[in-house]
Amino acid sequence: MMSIGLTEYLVVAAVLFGAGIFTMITKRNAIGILIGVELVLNSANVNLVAFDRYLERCRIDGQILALVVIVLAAAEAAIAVGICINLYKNLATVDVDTAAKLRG
Amino acid sequence: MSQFSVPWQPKQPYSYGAPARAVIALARLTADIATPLLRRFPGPILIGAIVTVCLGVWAHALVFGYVDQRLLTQPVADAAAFSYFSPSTWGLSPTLLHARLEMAGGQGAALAGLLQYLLWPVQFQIVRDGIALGALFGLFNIIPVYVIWWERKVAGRIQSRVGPMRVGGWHGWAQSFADGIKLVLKEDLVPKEADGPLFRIAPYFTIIPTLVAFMALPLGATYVFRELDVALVFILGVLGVEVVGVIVAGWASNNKWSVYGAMREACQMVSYEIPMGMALLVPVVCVGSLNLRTIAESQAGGWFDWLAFSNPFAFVAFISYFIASLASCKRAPFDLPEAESELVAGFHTEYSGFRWALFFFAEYASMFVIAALAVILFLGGWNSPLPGSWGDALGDGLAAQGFKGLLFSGPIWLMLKSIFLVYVQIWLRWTLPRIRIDQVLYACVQVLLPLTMLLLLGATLWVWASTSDVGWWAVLTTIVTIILGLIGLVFAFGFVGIAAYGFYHRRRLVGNLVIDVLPGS
Amino acid sequence: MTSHTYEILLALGVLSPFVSFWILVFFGPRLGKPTAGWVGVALGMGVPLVLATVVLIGWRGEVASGNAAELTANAFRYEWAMLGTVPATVGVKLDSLTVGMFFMVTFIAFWIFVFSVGYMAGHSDEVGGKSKYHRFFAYLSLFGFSMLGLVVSSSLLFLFIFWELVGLCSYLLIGFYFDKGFASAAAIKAFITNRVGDFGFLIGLMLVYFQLGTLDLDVAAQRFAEQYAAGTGIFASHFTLFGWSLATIMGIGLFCGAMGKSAQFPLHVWLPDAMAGPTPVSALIHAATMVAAGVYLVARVFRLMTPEALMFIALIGCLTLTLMALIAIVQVDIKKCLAYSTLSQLGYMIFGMGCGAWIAALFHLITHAFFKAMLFLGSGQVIEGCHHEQDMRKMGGLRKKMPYTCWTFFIGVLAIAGTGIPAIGIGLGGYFSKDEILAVAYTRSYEWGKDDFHKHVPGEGGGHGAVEPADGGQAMLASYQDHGQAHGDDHAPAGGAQGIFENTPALPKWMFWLAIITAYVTPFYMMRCWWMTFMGKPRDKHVYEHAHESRLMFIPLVVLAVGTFVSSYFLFRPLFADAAPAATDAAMVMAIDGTADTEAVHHAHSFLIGGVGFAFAVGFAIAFLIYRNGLDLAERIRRVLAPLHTLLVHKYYFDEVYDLVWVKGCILVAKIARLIDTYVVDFLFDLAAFVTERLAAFSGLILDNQGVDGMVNGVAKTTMDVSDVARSGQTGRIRNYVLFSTAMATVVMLVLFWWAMQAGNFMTATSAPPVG
Amino acid sequence: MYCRGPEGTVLTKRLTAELAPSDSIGSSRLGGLWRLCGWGLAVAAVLVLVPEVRAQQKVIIEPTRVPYQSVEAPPSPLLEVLLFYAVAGSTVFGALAVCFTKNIVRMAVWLLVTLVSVAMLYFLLAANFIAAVQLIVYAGGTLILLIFGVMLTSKSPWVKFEPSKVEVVYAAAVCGLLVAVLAFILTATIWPPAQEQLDATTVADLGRSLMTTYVVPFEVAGVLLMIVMVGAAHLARQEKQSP
Repeated sequence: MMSIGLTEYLVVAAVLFGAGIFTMITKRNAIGILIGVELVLNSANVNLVAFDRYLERCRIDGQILALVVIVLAAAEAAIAVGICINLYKNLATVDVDTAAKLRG
Repeated sequence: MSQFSVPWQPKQPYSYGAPARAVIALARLTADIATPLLRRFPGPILIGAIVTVCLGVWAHALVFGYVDQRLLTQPVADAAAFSYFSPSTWGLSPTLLHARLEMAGGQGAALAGLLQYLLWPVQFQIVRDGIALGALFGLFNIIPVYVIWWERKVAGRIQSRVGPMRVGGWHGWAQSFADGIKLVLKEDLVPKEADGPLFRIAPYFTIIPTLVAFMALPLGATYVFRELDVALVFILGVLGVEVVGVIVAGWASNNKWSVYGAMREACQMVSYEIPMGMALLVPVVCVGSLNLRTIAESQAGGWFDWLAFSNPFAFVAFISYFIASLASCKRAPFDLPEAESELVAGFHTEYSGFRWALFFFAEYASMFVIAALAVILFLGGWNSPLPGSWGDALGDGLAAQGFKGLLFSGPIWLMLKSIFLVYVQIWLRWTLPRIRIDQVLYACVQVLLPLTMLLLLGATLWVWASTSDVGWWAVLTTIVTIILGLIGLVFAFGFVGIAAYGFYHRRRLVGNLVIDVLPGS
Repeated sequence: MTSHTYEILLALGVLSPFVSFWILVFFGPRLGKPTAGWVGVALGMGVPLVLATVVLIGWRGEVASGNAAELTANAFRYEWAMLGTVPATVGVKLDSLTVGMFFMVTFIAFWIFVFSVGYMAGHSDEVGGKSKYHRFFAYLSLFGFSMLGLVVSSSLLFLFIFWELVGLCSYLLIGFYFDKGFASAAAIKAFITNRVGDFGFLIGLMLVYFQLGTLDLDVAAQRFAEQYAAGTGIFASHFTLFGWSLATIMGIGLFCGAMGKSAQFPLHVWLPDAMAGPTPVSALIHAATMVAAGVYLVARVFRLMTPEALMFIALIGCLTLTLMALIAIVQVDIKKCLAYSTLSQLGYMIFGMGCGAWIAALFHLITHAFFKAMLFLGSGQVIEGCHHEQDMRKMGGLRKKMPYTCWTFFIGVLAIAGTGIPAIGIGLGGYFSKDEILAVAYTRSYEWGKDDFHKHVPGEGGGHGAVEPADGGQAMLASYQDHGQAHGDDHAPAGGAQGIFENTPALPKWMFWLAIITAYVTPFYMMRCWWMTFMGKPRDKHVYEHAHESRLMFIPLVVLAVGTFVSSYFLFRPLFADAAPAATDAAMVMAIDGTADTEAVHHAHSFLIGGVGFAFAVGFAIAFLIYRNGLDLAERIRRVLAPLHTLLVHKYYFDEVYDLVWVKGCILVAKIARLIDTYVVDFLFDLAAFVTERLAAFSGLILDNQGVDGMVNGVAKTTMDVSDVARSGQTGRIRNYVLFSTAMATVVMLVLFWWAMQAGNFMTATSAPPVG
Repeated sequence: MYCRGPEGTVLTKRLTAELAPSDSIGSSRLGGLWRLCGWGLAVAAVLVLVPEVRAQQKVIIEPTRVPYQSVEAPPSPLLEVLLFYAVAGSTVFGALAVCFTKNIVRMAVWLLVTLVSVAMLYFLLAANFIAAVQLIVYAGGTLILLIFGVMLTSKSPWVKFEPSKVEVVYAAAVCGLLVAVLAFILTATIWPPAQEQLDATTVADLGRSLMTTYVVPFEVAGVLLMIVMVGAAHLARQEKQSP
C-alpha cells in the first residue's frame, strides 16, 4: 500500500469506468447518460496518462492520446447536447425511453 | 425597545456567541487605535505602509534566500533523490542540522549561526508551505476588502459624491470591514423551494477556484506558492470552474430571474473564454512559454521591453484580452448575469449574509487575478518601467539590492500595475451602460473572435519574421516598439495629468456641491 | 539583399491579396460600395505591385552584378510534410522568370482592379436585393493571390494547388452574375473544361511523383536528366505507350493542364463563353492571370519535356493559332472578337514553346498581356459607354465620343498586329515578340539539320555558357545540353545535338507556314474590329448618343498604353533570357536576337522581312478596303463565301460536336441501356416469372402442403423462437443495450482470464525484459 | 403470443400476422419436427464451434514467453501516497455519487468533483498540461455545456425519470462484477517496473510531438472540431418562422 504504481491508478480508473457504466444504465435522462459517458471517457484518460507515466514506451503517446480523447469528448458533448435539445423540441422531454419508439 | 409598533412579532434580540463577540471587540479595538492616527496622518501612514511593505518584502527575500542557500541547498545537495514530495527534510533535528552545517564548513559568523538556529523550522517544506498559505490567504482576504472600498469611493467621485466617509475616520477606510462584520452576522436565508444543498455549496464553488488561482499566480520572481510550467493554462482553467458556482447558484435558487442570470453567465462565459484564451496565446507565442515567470522575466529591462509595446499584435491582444476578461468575470458592461435593473440581481437574488459576501469576494478577487495576469503577460509583470541598465549601475551590495527591489522590480510593481487595471475596470463599470445579451454575443463571435484569430496569426508571423536574418527587420521592430511605447507613454502621462488636473480643480469641477462642507475632503 | 529578403518580399506580395480577401469577406459589407473596391485595389494589388517593383529593380541589379544564380541556388525550402518518402517542400522559386511574371501579373492586375472600381460603379451588383460588390473584389483578390502563388511556387504540388485555386476563382468570377442563366452555364463550362485538362495535369503530376520521386521543380529536372542518362525510370524502354516513352506521356500530361487553362485547341471552347463575366474579369483572365498560367506552366516544366512532347505542344499551338484566328474574322461581338484573338495569340505562345522559342514565347506573353489588358479594358469602356451594347454592327464612329479609348485601342491593334518598320527596329509588341517566335520556327523548319547550322551555335559542346543574356550580343543561341554539364566536353558530336535532343526532328514546314499565314489574318481582324467600332459613321443612333467615357476607367487605359510601348522594347526580354539558362539544364532553348550578325539570322531575317514584315500593312489595307464604307461590302463578301462564313460563325461546330459526341452520346447510351433493360432484362424476368409460376402451380399441390410447408413453417418457427429470445434484448432502450454489452464484455473478460490462467502465462507485461 | 411490451403492441401484432401465414393456411404436421431440427442444429453448432474457437485462441494466447518475476517496487514518498489516496478517494466518491444521485444538476455537480479530482490525479502523474486542459475543457467547458443542456431541457428541478428497480439491481450486479473482475485482473498483472523520478512532460515536448509525429491526428481533431461546431449549431438552430 505504501507504493503507488500503475496498478493503483488503473484500479481507480476501473472504478470510474464501472461508475460511468452504471450511470449510463440507470439514468433515463439523456443528459444523465451523457454524464455517464463523460465518466467512462475520464477513466480511459486516467489509464492513458498512467501508462504515459509508468511505461517507458508510452511516453508522450499517452498524453497525446489523452488530449485527443479530451477534444473528442468536448465535441461529443456539444453534439449530444444539441441532440438532447432537439429531442426536447420534438418530444417535450429528454426521457430516452420516450425516444425509443420508431414512429415519428 | 423600539418606539414603533410593528404588525409582526418582533424578534428577540440575538445573543451573539463568544467568537462573534471576539470579532466585534477586535474590530472595535482596531478602529479605536487606527482612527485617530489615520485621521491625523493619512498621507504619511499610506506612504509609510507602502514603503514598509516593500522593505518587508525585500527583507523576506533576503532571509529566505539565505535559508535556501544555507539550510536547504547544502543538505539537499548530498541527498540523492530530493523531490518535492520527499519528506526527507521533515524530521531533521537541530543536532543533525548543526552537524550538517559543521560539515558544510561552518564559516558563518555567530549571527549567521544564530539565525540558522532561529530559522530552522523554516527549512521544512511543510512549514514554509503553511506560512505561504497563510500569507496567501491574508492577501486573498485583504484584496477584495479594499477593492470594494475603493470601488465605492471611485463610484462616488464619478457621480460627484464622496462615497463612504464615516466608518473608521479617514475616508471611511474601515467601511468594508464593517460591511463584512454585518454580513457575517446577518441571517443566512435559504428559500423553501430551493435545492438546499446546492444552494448552500454554490458560493464555495466560486470562491475556491479563485483562491486556487492565487496559488499559481506569481507576484514576483520568487513570490509564487507553486510555480507551474503551465501556470497560464492552469489559472484559465480554474477561473473557468468558477462559473459553475454561479450557474449552480442560479439554478438552485429555483427562481426565474436567477436561472436567467445563470444561463446568461453560462452563455457569456463559454463564449468569451475562447477569445480570451486566444488573446493570451499571443504573449505565449511571442515568448514561447506557458510559465508566467518566464514570460514576465522576458520583459525585464524597462518600459519599451514590455510585451504590449514590443509588437503591434500583442498591443491589440492586450486590449482584446482586457475586454474579454471583463466579460469572463462578469464586470460591467458585461454584468448581465447580475443585472439589477432587469433580473433583480440575477443569480444572487436569493442570497444573503455570508454566502452573498462570498460571491463578492470571489468577484473582486478574480478581478485582481485577471488584472495581474494582464500585467504579467503584457505589461512587464513585476518589472518597473525604468530601464534596467540604471539598476545595474547600482552594483550588488545589500543596500543596492534593497533599492533595486524597491525601484526596479518586485511584487510592489505588480501590485501597483494590477491595482491600476482594477481601477480601470471600476472606472468602466461606473461610466459605461450595460449592453444587451445579443450585443454581448455579437461582440464575442463576430468581433473579438476573428480579431484574436488574426492577432494570433499575425503574432506568429511576426515571431517567425523576427527569427529571419533580414537586417531591416530589426530596424522595423525597433521603430514599431518605439511608436507603441510612445503611445503607451502618452496614455500614461495623459492619465496622470488628467488625474492631477482633476485633483487640483476638484472643488471647481463639482461646483457648489455638498463636498465643500463634508469632513475629510 | 539576400535571397531571403526577396523571398519574404515575394511571399508578402502573395499574402497581401489573401489578407485583402479575408478582410473583404468578413468586413466587406460594412465597408460599403466604393470603399471595399479601394481596399481590394490597395491591399489586393497595390501592395504586391510595390513589392514586385522593388523586387524587379533589385533583381535587375543582382543579375547585372552576377549574383542571381547564387541567390537562386540559396533559396529557402521548408519541408512541409513527408508524402511517403517524398518531401513536400514549400518555397519561393526565385529566378528571373518568377520575378518578371510576378511584376507583369501585379502591374496588369493592379490597373484592372482600378478599372474595376470604375466599372462596377455603373453596374448592378445586387442579387436578391443583396449587394455583391465586396464579393467581386474579394474574388478578384483571391484570384490575385492564387495567380501570384502559382508564380512563386517552387514545388509542383503547390503549383497544382494554386492552379486549382485559379480555376476556382475563374469559375466564381465568370459566374459572377450567377442569377443569369448564361453566366452560370459559362462558369460551369469553364470549370468542367478545365477539369478535363487538369486530369491530364494530375496524371503528369503523379508520374513526376512516382517516377521522379520528388515534387520540387529543380530536383525533378535534375532527376529527369539523371534518369535519361541512365535510361531508367521514365526513360526505361519497356514503358512505352503509342511508341512514346513514359517521359513523353508525362510531358504531354503536364501540358494537358496548360491546354485547359490556356484554352488550347480541343479545350478552347470555354474561353469565348467566359465573356459572360464582367469585362474586367475578362481582361484579368485574358491578360494577366488565367491563360498566362498555362504558358507559365509550360515554361516552368520545360525542363521535363522530351522532343516528342514538345512536338505535340507545337502541333496543338499551331492548330489553335490558325483555327481561332479564322473564327475571329467573323465575330460581331466586340468581346468575342478579342477573345478569339487571345486564343490565337495563346496559340502563338504555345507554338513558340513547342518550337523551343522559350524566351520569345514568354516575351510575347508579356507584351500580349499589356496590350490585351488594354484592349479588353477598352472594350469594357465601350460596352459600358454604349449602354451594354456589345454588337459591333451597332457601333461605329465612336472616336468622337470616346477619343482616349479609341486611340489606346488603336495602339493595342497596332501592337497585336505586330506593326513595325523592318530593319530599323521600331515596332510595337508583336513586332518583336511574335516575329521572334516565327524566326525560331523558321530556323527549326528550314535551317535544321544543315551542316553549317551548328557553326552558329556558340559554346557548342555543351558548356554552360552556351546561352547568355540576349542583350549581351549573342547572335543565335541554340543550346543543346544534356544532364552532364560536369562532363559536357566528353561528347561533342560535330554538327549534331547531344543528349536527349539528338533525335529532335525538324519542325514540319506546314506548321511554320500556318503561323505565317495567321500573321496576315491577325491585323485584318483587329483592324476590322477597331474600324467597325470607332471609325466610319454611327450606325445606331441610340447607342451613339449614349456613348461616353469614364475618367476612372480610362486612366488604366492610358497607363497600359504607355506600358505597351515600354514593354515592347526589350524591357522584359533580357529578364527571361537570363532565366533561360536555368531552363536548359535538360532542354533546348533557341533565341534569336535581331542585333546579331550571323548567317542563320540573316536567313531568318531576310525571309521574315519579306514574309511577314509588312503583313500588318496588308491586313490593315484589306480591312480598311472592306469596312471603309460601312458593312455593305462585307455583307456581299459574306454572301459569296456563305458556307465558309457559316462554318466560322459556328466555330467549326465544336460546341455542336461536343454536344453531339458527349452530351447526346451519353443520352444515347442511356437510351440504349433503357432499351436493353426494357426488352432484354425485363423479358428475361418475365420469362423467369412465368416459368416459376407454372412450376409452382404444378408442384404446389404435391410438395407444398407437406414437405415445403413443413420445412418453411419449421424454419419460421425456429426463427420466431430465436427472435423471441433475441427480441427480449431488443427493447429499444439504450441503457439495456449498455447493460447487455457490459455483461457480455465482463463474461468475455472472465473467459479470457480463465483461459490465460489455464495456459499459465497470465498477461505478463510485454515490454520489460525477462528476469533470469 | 409474440405481443409483449406496452409500446409495440399493435406493430408487433401486425408483424406477427404477416410473418406467420402458415397459421391461416393450416399448420403442417412436419413443422414441429423441423423446428426441433433447427434447435438441434443451433446447439450442435455451439458445441462444435466453441472448442474450435478455444483451440484457435489457445494458439494465440500461448506464446513461448517466460513469466516475469514480480519485482518489489520501492516505497513511494509518504506525501505522494497520502495525496494519492486522498485524491483517488475523492475521485471514487464523486463517481459513485454521480451514480447514485437522482437529481440531474446534483449529478453534474458531483461530476465536477470527479473531474477536478481527475485533474489532480494528472498532476500527481506529472502530466501538468493535461491536468490544466482537463480543467479548462472539461470543468470549464463540457460541464457548463451539460448544465446548460439541463437548464434548456428541464421543466422543473424536481423532475425525475426512474428506471425500474430490477434494472437497477441488474446494473449494480453487472457493474460490480465488472469492477471486481477488472480490479482482480489489474492487481494480478505484473507490470514492468516504473521509471525512477520522471520529470514532468514539458509542454514543448507535447507541442513538438503534436507538430511532427502526431500531426495527422492533430489536424483531424481540428477538422472534427470545426465539423462539430457547424453540426451543433445546425442541430440547435431555431427553426425559421414561416412567413
